[in-house]
Amino acid sequence: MIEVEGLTKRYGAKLAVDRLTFRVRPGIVTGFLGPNGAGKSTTMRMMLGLDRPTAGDVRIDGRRYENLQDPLKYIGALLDAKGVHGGRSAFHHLLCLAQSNGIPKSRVHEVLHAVGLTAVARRKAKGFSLGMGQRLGIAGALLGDPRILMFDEPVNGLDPEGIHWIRNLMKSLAAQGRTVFVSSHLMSEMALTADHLVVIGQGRLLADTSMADFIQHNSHSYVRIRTPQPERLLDVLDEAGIKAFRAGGGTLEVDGGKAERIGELAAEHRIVLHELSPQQASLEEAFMRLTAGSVEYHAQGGTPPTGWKKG
Amino acid sequence: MIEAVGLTKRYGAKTAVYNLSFQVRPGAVTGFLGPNGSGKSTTMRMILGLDNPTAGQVTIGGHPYRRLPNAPRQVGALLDAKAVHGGRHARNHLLSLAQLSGIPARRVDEVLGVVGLQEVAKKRSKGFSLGMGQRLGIAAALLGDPQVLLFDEPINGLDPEGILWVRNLMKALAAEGRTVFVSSHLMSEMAVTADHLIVIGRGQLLADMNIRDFISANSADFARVRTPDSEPQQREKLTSALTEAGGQVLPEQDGALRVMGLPLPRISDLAHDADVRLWELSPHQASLEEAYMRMTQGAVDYRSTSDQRAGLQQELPPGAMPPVQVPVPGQGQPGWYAPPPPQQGGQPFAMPQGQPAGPYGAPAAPGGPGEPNPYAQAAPAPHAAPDMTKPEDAR
Amino acid sequence: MSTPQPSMQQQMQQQAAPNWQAAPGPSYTSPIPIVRTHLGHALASEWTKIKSVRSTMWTLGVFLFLMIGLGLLFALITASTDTSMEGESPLVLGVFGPMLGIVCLITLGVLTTASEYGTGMIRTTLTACPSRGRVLMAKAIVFFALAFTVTLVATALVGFAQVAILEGNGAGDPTGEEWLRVTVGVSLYVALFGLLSLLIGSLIRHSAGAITIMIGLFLAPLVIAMFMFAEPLKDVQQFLLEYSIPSQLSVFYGAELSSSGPSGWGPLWIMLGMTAVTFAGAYFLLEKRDV
Amino acid sequence: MATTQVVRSEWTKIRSVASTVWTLSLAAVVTVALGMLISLLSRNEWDSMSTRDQLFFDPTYTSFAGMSLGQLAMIVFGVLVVSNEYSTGMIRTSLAAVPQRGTFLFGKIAVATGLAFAVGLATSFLAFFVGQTTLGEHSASIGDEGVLRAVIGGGLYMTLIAVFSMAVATMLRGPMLSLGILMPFFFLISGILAAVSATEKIGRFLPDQAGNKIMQVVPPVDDDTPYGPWGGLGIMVLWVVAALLGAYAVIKKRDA
Repeated sequence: MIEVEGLTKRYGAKLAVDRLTFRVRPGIVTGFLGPNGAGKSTTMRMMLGLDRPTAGDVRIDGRRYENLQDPLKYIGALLDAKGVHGGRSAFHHLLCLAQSNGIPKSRVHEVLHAVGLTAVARRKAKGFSLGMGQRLGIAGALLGDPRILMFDEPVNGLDPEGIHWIRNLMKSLAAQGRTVFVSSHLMSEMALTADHLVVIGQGRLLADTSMADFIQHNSHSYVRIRTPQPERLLDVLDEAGIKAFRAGGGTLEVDGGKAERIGELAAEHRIVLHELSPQQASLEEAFMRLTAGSVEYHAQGGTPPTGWKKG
Repeated sequence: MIEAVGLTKRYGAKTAVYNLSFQVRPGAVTGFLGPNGSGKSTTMRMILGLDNPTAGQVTIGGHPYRRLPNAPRQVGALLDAKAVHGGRHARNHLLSLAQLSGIPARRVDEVLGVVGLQEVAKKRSKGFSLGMGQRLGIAAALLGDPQVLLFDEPINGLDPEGILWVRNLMKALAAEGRTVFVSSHLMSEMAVTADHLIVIGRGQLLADMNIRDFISANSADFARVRTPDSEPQQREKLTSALTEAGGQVLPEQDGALRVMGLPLPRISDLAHDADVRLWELSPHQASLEEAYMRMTQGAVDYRSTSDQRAGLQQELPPGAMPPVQVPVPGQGQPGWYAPPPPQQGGQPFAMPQGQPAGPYGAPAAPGGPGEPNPYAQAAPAPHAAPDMTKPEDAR
Repeated sequence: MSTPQPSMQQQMQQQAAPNWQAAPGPSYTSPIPIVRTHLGHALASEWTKIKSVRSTMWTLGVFLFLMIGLGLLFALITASTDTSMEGESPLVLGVFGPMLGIVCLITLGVLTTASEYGTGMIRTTLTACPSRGRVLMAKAIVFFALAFTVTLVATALVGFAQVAILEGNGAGDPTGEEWLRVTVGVSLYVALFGLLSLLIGSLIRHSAGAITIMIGLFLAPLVIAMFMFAEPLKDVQQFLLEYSIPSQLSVFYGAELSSSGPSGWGPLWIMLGMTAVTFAGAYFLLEKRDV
Repeated sequence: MATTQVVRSEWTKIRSVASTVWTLSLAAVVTVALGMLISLLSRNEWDSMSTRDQLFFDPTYTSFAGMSLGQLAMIVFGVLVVSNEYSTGMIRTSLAAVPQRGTFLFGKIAVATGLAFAVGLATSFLAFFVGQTTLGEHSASIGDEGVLRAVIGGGLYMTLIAVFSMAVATMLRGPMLSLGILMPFFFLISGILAAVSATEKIGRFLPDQAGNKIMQVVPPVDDDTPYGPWGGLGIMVLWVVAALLGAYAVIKKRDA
């Protein structure tokens, strides 16, 4: 359990994190979303005691990070895949982390095996690809078999097999009753992994809800219907007070999530349905709507090559 | 147009790329997929003349890269976002590249505007986040207004807004008749961006086909069917009716049924005949990720395994949880693959209303809703039985 | 596939470049003609590169500080201790500046090429200019010109200062030949040595490694020679001492170790030969190797 | 308990990077070799030396002449031990593992200091014996008065230089900046201050000048230094302690 209480961080005049309050609960995967510059990394660093909050407090299982004895046994974090001395081998990197927290050496071999880096354990981290560096970072997070895990952009640089692996890893860690806190920019990944979402924008909390609620509240959902008898169905729906629209390709669309009701009506009136599918917008769409106002580095304009013309 | 013929690259005893032949055509976004270590980056580097092929050749518009008269005006590439001297300003970095190919300095400011970096143009790129570095790399690729573009993992580190922008940018560039060649590990992104796919594994060509053909050929589509929750006997009745008719039926975690091997109208008719009311009947196309995972099995380096946690057992801190041996799903069973939750299946991204659209508009995703029901096609292969130890169930 | 949207941006685009969105043909062609690039473009690019990194300012700043600082320091010490110069040229006191300062030029030279490998920038550069020899040539010219100019300014300043400070110490008036040697001669020599470092950087592709090699080249002959006590090695020792870089450098200041070693403008030709051979090697390898 | 863990971890860190071996062996080799060289020169030039110089000749100090260059490698060692953590981003991983920053900093410095002392002491003894052998008839013996103090002092001097560099690097973080400040400080500024008579008296209180004193057995001609060998080392220790306090304050306060 991570408890964040009124967390604030100010860099000079800029307020990077503004009175954040939320909890990350055990047993589920909690996603941490926000546009670039929203303060996600700063928040995660404050959780790990790397940055000092200007105000507010973070508690890890009720204690401050710096008061944890052997913190790797409580919380494992993947912050920055390249937080490794390039001249050191993967094995020694993990060994020095393990020793600092009194974790036996055999555990190092184990996590190396778990992330699939045994074959390159003695190679210098300098030569690692982004994906291998990421695996090394994940190995570091798993080292103390902690009850809380924190991952910042874990799938960065991983190949599909690796993405698939980390997704299942996070879910199973949560299923074992651990607290899993993940930040990612990949909405499609998040949709597959997270159960709960914490969304921030410009340092402020925008949402702290379950995944399903988040999508429902921030997007438009409808039911798509395909039937050989569209006229009859339209009449039936109209009678029942349900507004239906003709969409392209011979389909009908009904706003809202009323699939059950439509199914019952169709059965009652003996109308054949070839499709009755509730459509929900993606997490990406929901996220975009929520954070539209808090994006930095807006790409804009086309690329008309006007700069070529002299004068 | 990029054309590789018999491309081979050996590093000592290791063959990184073997006898690779393909064409990347203009006017479409071509995705370049393969596991880590499959030779994607090597191929990209050979296309750009950075590495010399051991055998075979690769040409752009008929010429090897290094013979192009002014290469950056014809080919733009994003190879590695951090391939920048960290001590140099973003603008100076681009300026030095522009000068190299006789591009006026005004174009530099223009591309900085395009990628949204004009505010940090005078900052050292050392302090850039991965996403900003990626934008800088994209700016460099666009600098020469080239007709061929190569992107290696373009969305690494970008935030959702940036991902959407890059996606639309690539589609728009292709729509203008340019050749766009993109490698990525993110299948969900590729599925909504690419029109054509080239897949390699262990340095050899595995597939070179249209994205929809690829998915159809390598996975099974299915239908999700839900009966009234209050009457479980309806579900039983429908299950037996569908099974009798030759369909494969599997339960979903929320009580719905997953039906394979039967087209939607047939399911509807069978339900009607069995007097079963339907609450949902929706088509689902398998994801690109699933198709990809099936194809590239056995061509993967650095395979992860489950975490045994035995090394910790002798010294558990007091009060710590005893290690629970819950198997990590999918591990040790390469064929297992979790299908995506229903709401994601084939769901295209719709442009949010009221938000400024990307500069290139939002073209419809391939395989979008306007397409004919994909489920109507007969499933080519029986779907592997989903593992029931799915974490959702475990909860 | 792109659905036209009546947005402001698109309208503007269409005004700016009519065929931007049209693209009826199968292949896109940029509306702007493609110019043929030449060495001039590469020179402009390399000049932008070298002046836009802090390490250039640092190394050249320290270089100037050492050149001028040490030159003045020794002149001042000599002046304040009332040592008589006994008619010798005051310019000889400048020899210590380039001895230490050359380390800065080694660093800058190596960084000009090797840092591109360290950061991965080299891939961007060689993608933008596949004529690799041109890139190397441009780097060499820009670096050499910069190093030569800076050294020339420093040596000239130090020379004038020394002559002025040591007027009262019985120093001789340097001849035109002497002036030429300690300014242009030293500058050419030192800049060539920096250029050699640049080429070694391109060959080794690793900053620290290349700097170590160059400093080794600079110091090792002297150090090795000092350990050659055995009589049969006397000739080797003599050779190493006379042809080591510091001794060659002192030749320009008229401070030769012995009469048998290089003299006059000799060191310059030696350095020129070494640099030319290394340039050929670096050029060949750059064209041939994978990046 | 936690401290021993940190020390073990830091020991793994320090022995698993190549720069440790490089810098320390360079320090030893340069110190010994240069000391031998200067000793050799002194012996050869003995006859041309003035009587006064012969009278005040300090064989022990002469064999330590290489330390003026060898200490630069020690500085590099000290700087890299600390600043590598910052330049690679490893510091975040390390501080997440050991959030008690004081323990972390002093654990790291203690391990590096121990190593530097072992290498420094060995170097000092080696330089002394090699130098004395080279000096031949003009050499000193380890049993002479003050010589053992000077030799052990040489080891202490090198160690303190390394610790000072570590502390400065903790405050400045970047390896280039730290080296860019420390190198000229020890190599140029201190030399220049000592060479110019007006600033000579200030120069004496710089850490290296003061610490140097411990290696002298025969005081130089008309020596008017206001402190003795141990006094000089004490001044150097004060510098080091001040730098360490600064480093502690910085690491406590600043964000990682």
